[in-house]
This record gives sequence, structure tokens and C-alpha cells, in this order.
Amino acid sequence: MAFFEVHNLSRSFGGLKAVSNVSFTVTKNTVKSIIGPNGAGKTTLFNLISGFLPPDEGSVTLETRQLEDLSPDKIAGHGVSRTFQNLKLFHGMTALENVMIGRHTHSRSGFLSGMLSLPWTWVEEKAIVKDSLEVMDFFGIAHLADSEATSLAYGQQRVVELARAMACKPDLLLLDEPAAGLNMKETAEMGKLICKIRDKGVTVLLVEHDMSLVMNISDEILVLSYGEKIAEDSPLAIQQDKEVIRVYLGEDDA
Amino acid sequence: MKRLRHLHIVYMALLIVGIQVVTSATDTAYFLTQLTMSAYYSLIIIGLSLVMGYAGQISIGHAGFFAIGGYLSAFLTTYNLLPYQETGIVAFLSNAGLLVFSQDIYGTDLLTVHPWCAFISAIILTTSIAYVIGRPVLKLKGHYLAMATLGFGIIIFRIVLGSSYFGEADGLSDVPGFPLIGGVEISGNMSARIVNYYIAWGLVIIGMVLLLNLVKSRVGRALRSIHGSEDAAKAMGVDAAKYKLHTFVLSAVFAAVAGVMLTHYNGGIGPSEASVMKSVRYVAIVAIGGMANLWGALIMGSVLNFLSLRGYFGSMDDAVFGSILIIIMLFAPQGILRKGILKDLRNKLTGNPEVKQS
Amino acid sequence: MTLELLFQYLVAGITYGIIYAIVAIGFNIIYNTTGIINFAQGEFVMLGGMTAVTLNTFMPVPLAIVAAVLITMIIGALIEIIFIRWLDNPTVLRMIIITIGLSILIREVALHVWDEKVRALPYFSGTATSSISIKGVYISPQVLWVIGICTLIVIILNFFFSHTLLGRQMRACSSNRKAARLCGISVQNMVTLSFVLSAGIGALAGCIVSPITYIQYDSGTGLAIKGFTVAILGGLGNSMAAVAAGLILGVLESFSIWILPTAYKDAISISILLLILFVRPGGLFGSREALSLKEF
Amino acid sequence: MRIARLLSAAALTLIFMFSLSCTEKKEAIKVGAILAVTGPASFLGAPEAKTIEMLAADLNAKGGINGQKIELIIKDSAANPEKAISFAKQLIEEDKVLAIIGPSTSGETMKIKNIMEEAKTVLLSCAAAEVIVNPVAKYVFKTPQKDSFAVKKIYTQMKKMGISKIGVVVGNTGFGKAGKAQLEKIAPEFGIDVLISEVYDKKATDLTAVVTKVKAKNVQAVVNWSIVPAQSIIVKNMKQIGLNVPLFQSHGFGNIKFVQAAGDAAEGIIFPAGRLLVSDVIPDSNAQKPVLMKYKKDYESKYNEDASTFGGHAYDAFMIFVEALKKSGPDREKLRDAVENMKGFVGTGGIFNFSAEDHNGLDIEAFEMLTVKDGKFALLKE
Repeated sequence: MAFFEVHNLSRSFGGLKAVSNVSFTVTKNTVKSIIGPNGAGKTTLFNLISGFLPPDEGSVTLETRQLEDLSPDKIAGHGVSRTFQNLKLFHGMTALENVMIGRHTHSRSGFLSGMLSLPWTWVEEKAIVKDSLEVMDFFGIAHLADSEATSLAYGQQRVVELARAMACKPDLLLLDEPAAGLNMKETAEMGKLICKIRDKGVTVLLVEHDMSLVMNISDEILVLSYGEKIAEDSPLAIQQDKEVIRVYLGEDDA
Repeated sequence: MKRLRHLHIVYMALLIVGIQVVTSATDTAYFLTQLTMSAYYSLIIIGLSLVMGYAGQISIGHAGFFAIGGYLSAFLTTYNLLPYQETGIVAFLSNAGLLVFSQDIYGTDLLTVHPWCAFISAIILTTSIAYVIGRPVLKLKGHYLAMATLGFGIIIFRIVLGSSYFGEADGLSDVPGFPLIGGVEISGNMSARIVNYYIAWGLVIIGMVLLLNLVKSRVGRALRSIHGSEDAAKAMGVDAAKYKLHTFVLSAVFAAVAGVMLTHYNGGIGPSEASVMKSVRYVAIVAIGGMANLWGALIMGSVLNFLSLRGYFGSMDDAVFGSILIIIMLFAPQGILRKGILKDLRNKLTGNPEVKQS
Repeated sequence: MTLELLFQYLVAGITYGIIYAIVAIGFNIIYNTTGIINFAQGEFVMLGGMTAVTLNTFMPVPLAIVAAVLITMIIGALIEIIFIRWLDNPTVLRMIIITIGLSILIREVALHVWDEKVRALPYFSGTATSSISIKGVYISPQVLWVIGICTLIVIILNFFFSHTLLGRQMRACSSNRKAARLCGISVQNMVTLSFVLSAGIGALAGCIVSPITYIQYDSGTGLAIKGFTVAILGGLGNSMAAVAAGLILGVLESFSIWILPTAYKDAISISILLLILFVRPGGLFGSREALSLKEF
Repeated sequence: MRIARLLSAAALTLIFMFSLSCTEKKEAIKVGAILAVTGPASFLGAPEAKTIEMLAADLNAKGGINGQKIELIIKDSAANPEKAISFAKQLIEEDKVLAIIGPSTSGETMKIKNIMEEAKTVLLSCAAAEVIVNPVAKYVFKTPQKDSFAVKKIYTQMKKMGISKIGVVVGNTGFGKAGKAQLEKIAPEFGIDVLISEVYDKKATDLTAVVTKVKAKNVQAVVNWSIVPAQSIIVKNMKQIGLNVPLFQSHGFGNIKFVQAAGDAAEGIIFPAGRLLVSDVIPDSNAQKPVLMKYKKDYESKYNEDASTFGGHAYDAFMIFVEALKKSGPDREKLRDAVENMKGFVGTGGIFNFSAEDHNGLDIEAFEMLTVKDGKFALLKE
């Protein structure tokens, strides 16, 4: 059985089929990219996987766990973490606090213990800070810990969001256009970071427009067009695929 | 952080003691009466501050929870069960020691529920209602949420105003004192004023410590993250619906405790405590103190309620609250008790563009 | 229960309902151009009624009503210009609190300008007791006035929004503010206009219902809550749905009295609202999809 | 640190306020009043406050009592019990008032009853409910006539008219609540059946549905126990739906403007009332006539609005206080005794004869049965 499997996933809005009958698998410890023209249904697919939209039909399986009927927070609890296309950092919180939220699923202090400030929560809190700083260090942003997250430079915010998602210690990481808005140098950095993440043993599912990034780091590529899967292969093979060139590269000369 | 947090509590305790000493020394201890009452109102307000500031939810129905607590406790401790003394359930309760015999000032014999028992019932009822109401209500957003909470408040108001058990327009009177350990009780007797002042503010300190701890804890962080970006919080595994609900229930319990205690202190409760205007007033005070600012809410809650109860606003009471509400929301939507307020105002006056505000 | 009684309740319900609907339409006009729920809407109704009664002491009723409506419209415009116009992208919470504050303030000002006494305009035709009897069902002529004028308002508004340039411009603001601005529509003026319009409608409602219901400095709050209930019930922003929802609520309230003590009338209508909100968060006639598209 | 600074600022403000309130004047006799001048019961509190302000000013202009001026401290409770409690304590302890007039509503009065007893200070309530003086609390008095007398007057009249099946409708105020209780309690004594009793919102704007419900019960008469505007709306709605049975109103009825506004609808309404409303038609021989005429004239010329029964309650409370004070001097205990032993005091509500058992002091003769005739109040002809 595959590490992560999407089977026959469909979702329509009104009459429009945003995602129709998409199936694919991801092998553990690889980077898989999803590409396709604007409006192909990539973000919808991400929202279906991460539980922000309920699918009309189909299934999503991570190892043995069925995810398709769960709410986003439950899915996160099962080891699927994600970032957002247009940054969603928590305003009014420092970068460190943002990353600390990533440790949420791995800690358990609740209302009562929090209000009473029970001693074991202090230990837990210390551990959360330590773990978060470690993750930030891993991404080279430990020095930004006490800055307010939303006032950082755009590129830095992207990395903070990445760190936050990684603090969850996910099995599967969904990255929604992590290079959007980054310059070439920052994009290259981002590519390195993603490889570093994969090397840590995390499986990555990536939606991205930047072809150089996609071709560089992907182990496999899935191509969507009008909600349907039209190809799924290695980067080299995809570059040669006639159908892909026709619907994607040929029409979208960005 | 931690030491600082507790240092503030120590300052507050010193201030509380200081006021008592000064007033007693200058023979103005009567000020403590209104300070005690405003302490209980502050308890609701810090609870509401948690809901509005940290969970980002508006509630224009919090007076309803105060009224549920106050009215249920008042009803149970004044409703005379003597005629039903022989019936099964009353006899059972009586044997279980949950009822008390007493006499009112005219010498009539009364058999009523013990205040502690009434208190616990009130808290249980409030918690259940807050859960049942909160679950669907908190799914709503914006104006719909405002309307739903407002509607809840009106329903409670109508029930206490319409039901003869709750005294209709007259409310309930002759509520006995609330016995604590060692013969001390919460009551409006002038002789017990200083003790009651300390009880009330003691409760506020406890409430404040609990909430400050909560805000700094994992839960507080999760709440702020929901406020910051609900989607991202969910993606990080924060069960936003649950956290909102629990916060709502927690603040309802704060309101109910305040309701029960103030009712015992005042010796009665009337429908005005459940009115929409009261709920609006609580929202106003939280807004003035600064939404996510427990200290601001506490200070504004005690000062404004104190002034109002003293009658300093005369017939302009509501008008004062209305004006403050508008002025604060227009010029300082983050509240006035916070860092950088002066700078912001200066910027406003000199026409500098506003620095990013949420 | 006889058929006559049934119809008598129905007439009472329609009277309530149409009054609620007209207040709800006031809410919707402002909501559509701004996304704001103006909690002070009920105060426009009160101001209209109170001003007309005062003016009526030295001018005939029709003139007093016209003048009162105009005065209230000016007040509506002033409120928008002073309190709303210059706010830069305020949050919903902030707007709710500001308009609640306005509502309190207007009410208190009214208390000190006038006093706590109850006022009313004279009946437009006939006297307080005259009634038209149709097969044992009695209807006051003023009720016919109310129904007639309210229907007229709805028709005129419909025409205004769908067939006049100004109306279309206002609608454009509601569907897409940015696009409207790009087309050269002054969004800010449209917002002011929406306040003027809804103040005028509120004031007119205040004038025509005052002979039946009387008017007092704090009449606005109750009406606003009912109007708001109806607006939400119909789905915010949908005026025709508001009329339908108003009638439904009015009739339900009226029949609830038949079964339950009147003291709980408001509690019942609001419980109905809450239940409907829980099942259909977008209101009776609003769609879920539309709700999710609205930005909060 | 910021919070520490704020807290200390708050402390300074408080201390400043304490020192302000410490500088108080002496000499004048202080009397407090807790009235619902604004808020939902302002129809009671506003005329009450105006009345006692007028009386106190008059009294002081004439040199006060025994050479001492009266200092009147009016607190607006807006009908909030918690404020009434706060104000009562304030007035008693800080202002050290000799007595308190008010509150306007029964709910507030009941809340501060125990406080007055504890502080041994006289309360002259302007609220109607009988529970205020029954059972008797040592320091608590009230001036409005008892509801039970009003009810008995109405039922006596009904017996004369041969009415035995009635419907009762009341507003959801303390006044309406008390009236409903008495109407239901006393009905059996007179052999009257209350077929239906309904409570409606005091702010109700249209009562058609309520009267329709009553009509369905085939009653012979309707009793309405409420305040403005509902008491006028009900008149119109009854006629509008063709419920043509006699309408009895409470003693809270009696704003002539609404009678005029209601036009023919008001014709024939029967209601018990103190004599204030018909002061110009009662015979000159009546002992109350000069008092009523003077109060009415003074009030109407000063405030340019009709005098009401409610203002009359405050008039009685204030004048009873003055009368007792003349005898007792400024001493709370003696003042209480003076009020309790007062006999034959002529007020607007009737002739007060207080005793240790009766802290209201009025009897059923305080009421006249009135009716509306040609748009005016008139004594009901036997």
C-alpha cells in the first residue's frame, strides 16, 4: 500500500467540476509536485486533502488512516501539515509564537491546567519553546524569534510559515506555492529548504508555478487541467509529454 | 514574563488593601459598597474580554448569563418549600442536608435551598446553557453572531420578565447572605462591608490570575492564533470550534459566578440585570479597555461601574456609555489602556497615516 | 376558533409584519452599499415620528410628515458623514459597536430634547375607533394606510434600484465596490445616499405607524431588534425577502398570542430566528453559498 | 510597569474623589429621593421628581421648616434595583439623610426595604404594590392607594351592573403584575369569574391579537391594568375589532391627553382613581379639594404639563415627611414615630391615617369611581 493515496477525489461548485476523479499516490520521502494552468484545481485539491473543503466523493488515505471526512484540525493531528498560497501568519504574535503554534498537536495542556498553571505545563511549555527554536534554527531564522511575524520581510515570512508547518513534525507536508512572490535568489533558497525537509524524512506535496523550482526538486510531477489529471510522471518525462505541452506549456507561456 | 504577571497582581492587591485602609482611616468606608459591587461586574467583564479579545467573538448577550446565575440562585434561596415539606423530593433534599430552615424579618418560617447548593445548581445550569447555545451560535459570524447573542439575551430577559417564579417586573427580593467558612457571609449588611469588599476583590484576583495564566498558556496562544488567522490555526491542528466554545462557556461561568455573588450581596435581583442595555454596557467596557487586554478591561470595568453606581453620571448614565463607546471606537479602536496610545493619537491629530491596525 | 377570529389574527399579524418589514428594508439598503448593519436604524423611525408630532402642532399632518422625513434624512446624512465616512476599512465588530453607540446616543438625546412622554400623530382618516368591517373582521383604516404606503415604498424602491441610473449605481457598489469605483461611481456618495434613503424610509414608517403604535424616545430599540430579526431571517440585503420574512414573523407572532401568554411573544419570535439561523445560517431566503462569499 | 503606573493613577483618582466628597456643608436638613427619572419607569419617576423639586423649592422660599432649609438629593435609578440599592446606602451613610422618598417602582422598593430596616431610616415609597406594607416593616411607608381597594371598587361597580364574567389584561410592569394578582385573588369574594388573564408587553404597539383572544371568551367586561401607552391602545383596539363590552381601567389610568386622543373610544371607560384627576368636579365640601386644586395649579403652571396621579404620590410622600418633621425635629427615630402616628393628613391620594398596623394610611374611600364623558373625566353617577 502506498504511503499517501488519493483515490477518485471529486468536488464541484454549482455546475463547475473543480476537481474530478483525481487519483494518485505519493511515495514516502519524496517530493511530488502538482502543476497545471490557472484554475486547474490545484488549490482546491489541496483544500480537499487538508479538510478545508469536504469532497463530494473519493478517499484520501495516509498510511492506514482515512482523512476525507475529517476536519482540518483533525487532519493536522494525523500528521498532515500545510502552508498557504497567500501567507497566513498570525498577526499580533512573534515569529517564535507562530512556530510554537506548530507544536500544538504535540502538547496537551488544556483550559483547566492552563488556568491553574500546573507545574507540568511549565515543563511542557519549556519543551515547546526549545523544539520551536530548534526548528527555527534548522531554517536559519532563529535570530528572528522575537520579531512580530507579520512585520518581517516577505521572504522571511515565507520561511516562518514553513517553519511553523514543520514544527508539527508532519509525515506529509503540503506546500501551496511556497515560491510565490519570491525573487530568484529566494526561490533557489526555498528549493534548498524543501530538499532539506525531504532529507529529514518528510514527504512533500507541492503546488507551484515556478517551473525551474518544480523541475529541480520534484521526484514526480502530476499535471492537472480543468480538474482532471492528464499526466503523472518524472520531471524529465513530463517535459517531453505532448499532452502536457499542449494544454500547459503551449497555452500558458508565462 | 511570569514574574511580571504576578508582580501586577501584587500591585493590585496592595492597591485593594490601600483603598480599604485609606477609606477606613478617613471615615469614608461607604465607598467600599460601590467598589464591592463594581468588583463583581468586573468579573463578568474580564470574562467577556477573553471572548471578545482572545477568541474574537462578540457577545451582546452576556447579561443573560449573569441573570441566569443570579436569578436561579435567588429563586432557589427564597422559594419557600415548607408547604411541600412532606413530598418525596423535598423530604429527600431536606434529609440530604441541602435545605435550610430560617425565618424572615417578619418571623415567617422558611424552608429554602442552601445557598451553596443553589450556587452549584446555577453554575451547572449556566454551563449547560452556554454549551447548548454556544455550539450552534459560535458557528455564525459577523452580524449573524451579533444577532444570535443579542437574541439569546433578549430571550432570557423576556423569560425573567414574564415568569411569575422570577417575580416578573419586580424581580426577586429578600435573598439571604451567602455563607462562606467561619461564619463569614456575602451579604449587604453594613457591618460586613469590609469583609465583603475583600471577598469580592479576592474573587476578582482569583479570576484575574486564572485568566492571565490561561492567556499565557498553550490555550491562550491557540486562541490568539484563531484570532490571527482561523484557517492557519486549523491547519496547525487547533480545534477552533472547540476552543471558541470553551472560552464562551468559561466566560459564561464567570458571568454566572458574578451574578450569584452580587445577588447575595444586594439581597435581590431585578430584570434590569438581564436587559440588552446591560449587555451592551459590558461590551462597551471591554472595548474601552482594549479588546485583548485583561488589565484594561479590569480597570475600566471597576472604574466605570464604580462611577455609574455612585450616580455620578446622573440621568446621563446611558448617554455617557454611548458616547464613550463611539469615541473609543472612532479614535482608538484598540482601547485606551495600552502602549502607544499617545503616539497613535498624535499621529491621528497630525494626519500621519495610520500604522497597520487590524 | 372561528374563521373571523382567524382572520382577525391574520390582519393583526400582517400589520406587525409590514411594520417590521419596512424597518428591515432600511437595514438592507445600508447593508447593501456598505456591508454595515446600522443598529441605529430604529432611531430613524423614532426621530421621524417624534419630529412629525412636534411639527404637527403648527402645520398640517401631510406637511409635518414631509418635513419630518426630510429632517431625518439630513440627520442620516450627517451621521454618515461625521461617524462613518472617514473610517478606513473598519472591522465588522467595530461597526457593530459604533452603530450601537449611535443608537444609544440618539435615544438619549431624544430623551433630553423631548421627554419621556408618549406621542402620536392623529389618524390619517377617520378616528381612533373607526373600523371597516369585512364579514366580521374589523380593520382600522390606519392599518390600510400602513399597508398601502409600505407597499408603495417597496414598489418605488424596486423601480429605483432596477430602473434608475442612481439606483443601479448603488447596486453596483454593493456587488463590487472596487469595480464600481473604477467605473467612476463615487462610492462614498452612494454610501451617504444609502443612509439618507434608509433614514427617510425609517422616518416615513415612524410617521405612518405612530397613530397606531404611539412613539416614544425609546421606541426605536424594539423596532430595530424586530427589523433586524426580519432582515436576518430574510437573508441580509434582500429587500423582497425581508417583506416575506416580515409577514411570516408578524403572523407567527400574532398566532403565538392565541396559544401562549403574550409576555413571551418576543422570546418566541427570537427563538424562531435562532432556530432558523442554526439550520440555515444564511437566513430563510439566503443561500449558503452567497453567505460564504460575503466577507466578514 | 505600565500597569503599575495605571493602578497607581487609579488610586490617586480615587483618593482625590474621597477628599472631594469629604468637604460637605452642614445645617440644612437632608432628604433623599430615589426615583426612576429616566429609563423604563420614567412615566412614574419624572413627574415625581418634578413634584418634589417644586415642593422643596417652595418650602425653602418660605424659609424652610422651623428655620431650617431642606436639602433635597434626588438620585436617578432609571428603575435599576442595583442602583437603588447603591443609592440607598449612599444616601443613608454618606449624605446622612433623614428619610428617603421613593423608589418609584415596587421592585426597587422591595430591594431596599431591608436596608432601610437595618439603617433605621424612614422610607416613603411611591410604589404601588401591597407587599411593601404588608407585612408591615417598621420604617417603610407608602403613599399610593392599595391595589386591593381599587379592585374592590371595580368589583363593587361590576356587581351593580350585573357583570360576572370578565377578562383581565395587564402590562408586564410591576404595577400590572400586582393588579393581576389582586384581581384574581379578590374575584371569588364578589362572585366574579376571571375567564382569561393575559400579560402583554408594556411597550406593545398593537394589542389587536390580545383583545381578539379575549373576545373569543365571550366576556361581559374587560379590566385593563397598565400604563401609557398600552392603556390607550387597548381602548382603540377593542372598538376596532368590535369588542363592545364595558372597559374598566386601573387607577393608573387618567392622562386626559390620551382620553382626548382616543376620542369616542374612551367614552364610557370606568376606573377608580384618586380625586386629583377630577379635582374640578368634586364638591367644594370635600376636604381634599383645596389641596388638589393647589397642587394641580402649581404643577401645571410650573411645568406646563398635566399633573398626574404619580406626581401626586410624591407630593403626598414629601408633605407627609414635612408634616412629620415639623413635629419630630431632625431625628430619624422620632420622625418614624411621627409618621406612624399621623392622623387625618389630607393629601392628593386621600386622607392618610397611619398606625402601627397600617403603613399606607388610606382606606377604600380614597378612591372615586370615574368615567369618561364627552372627552372629560367625570364622577360615575350611581
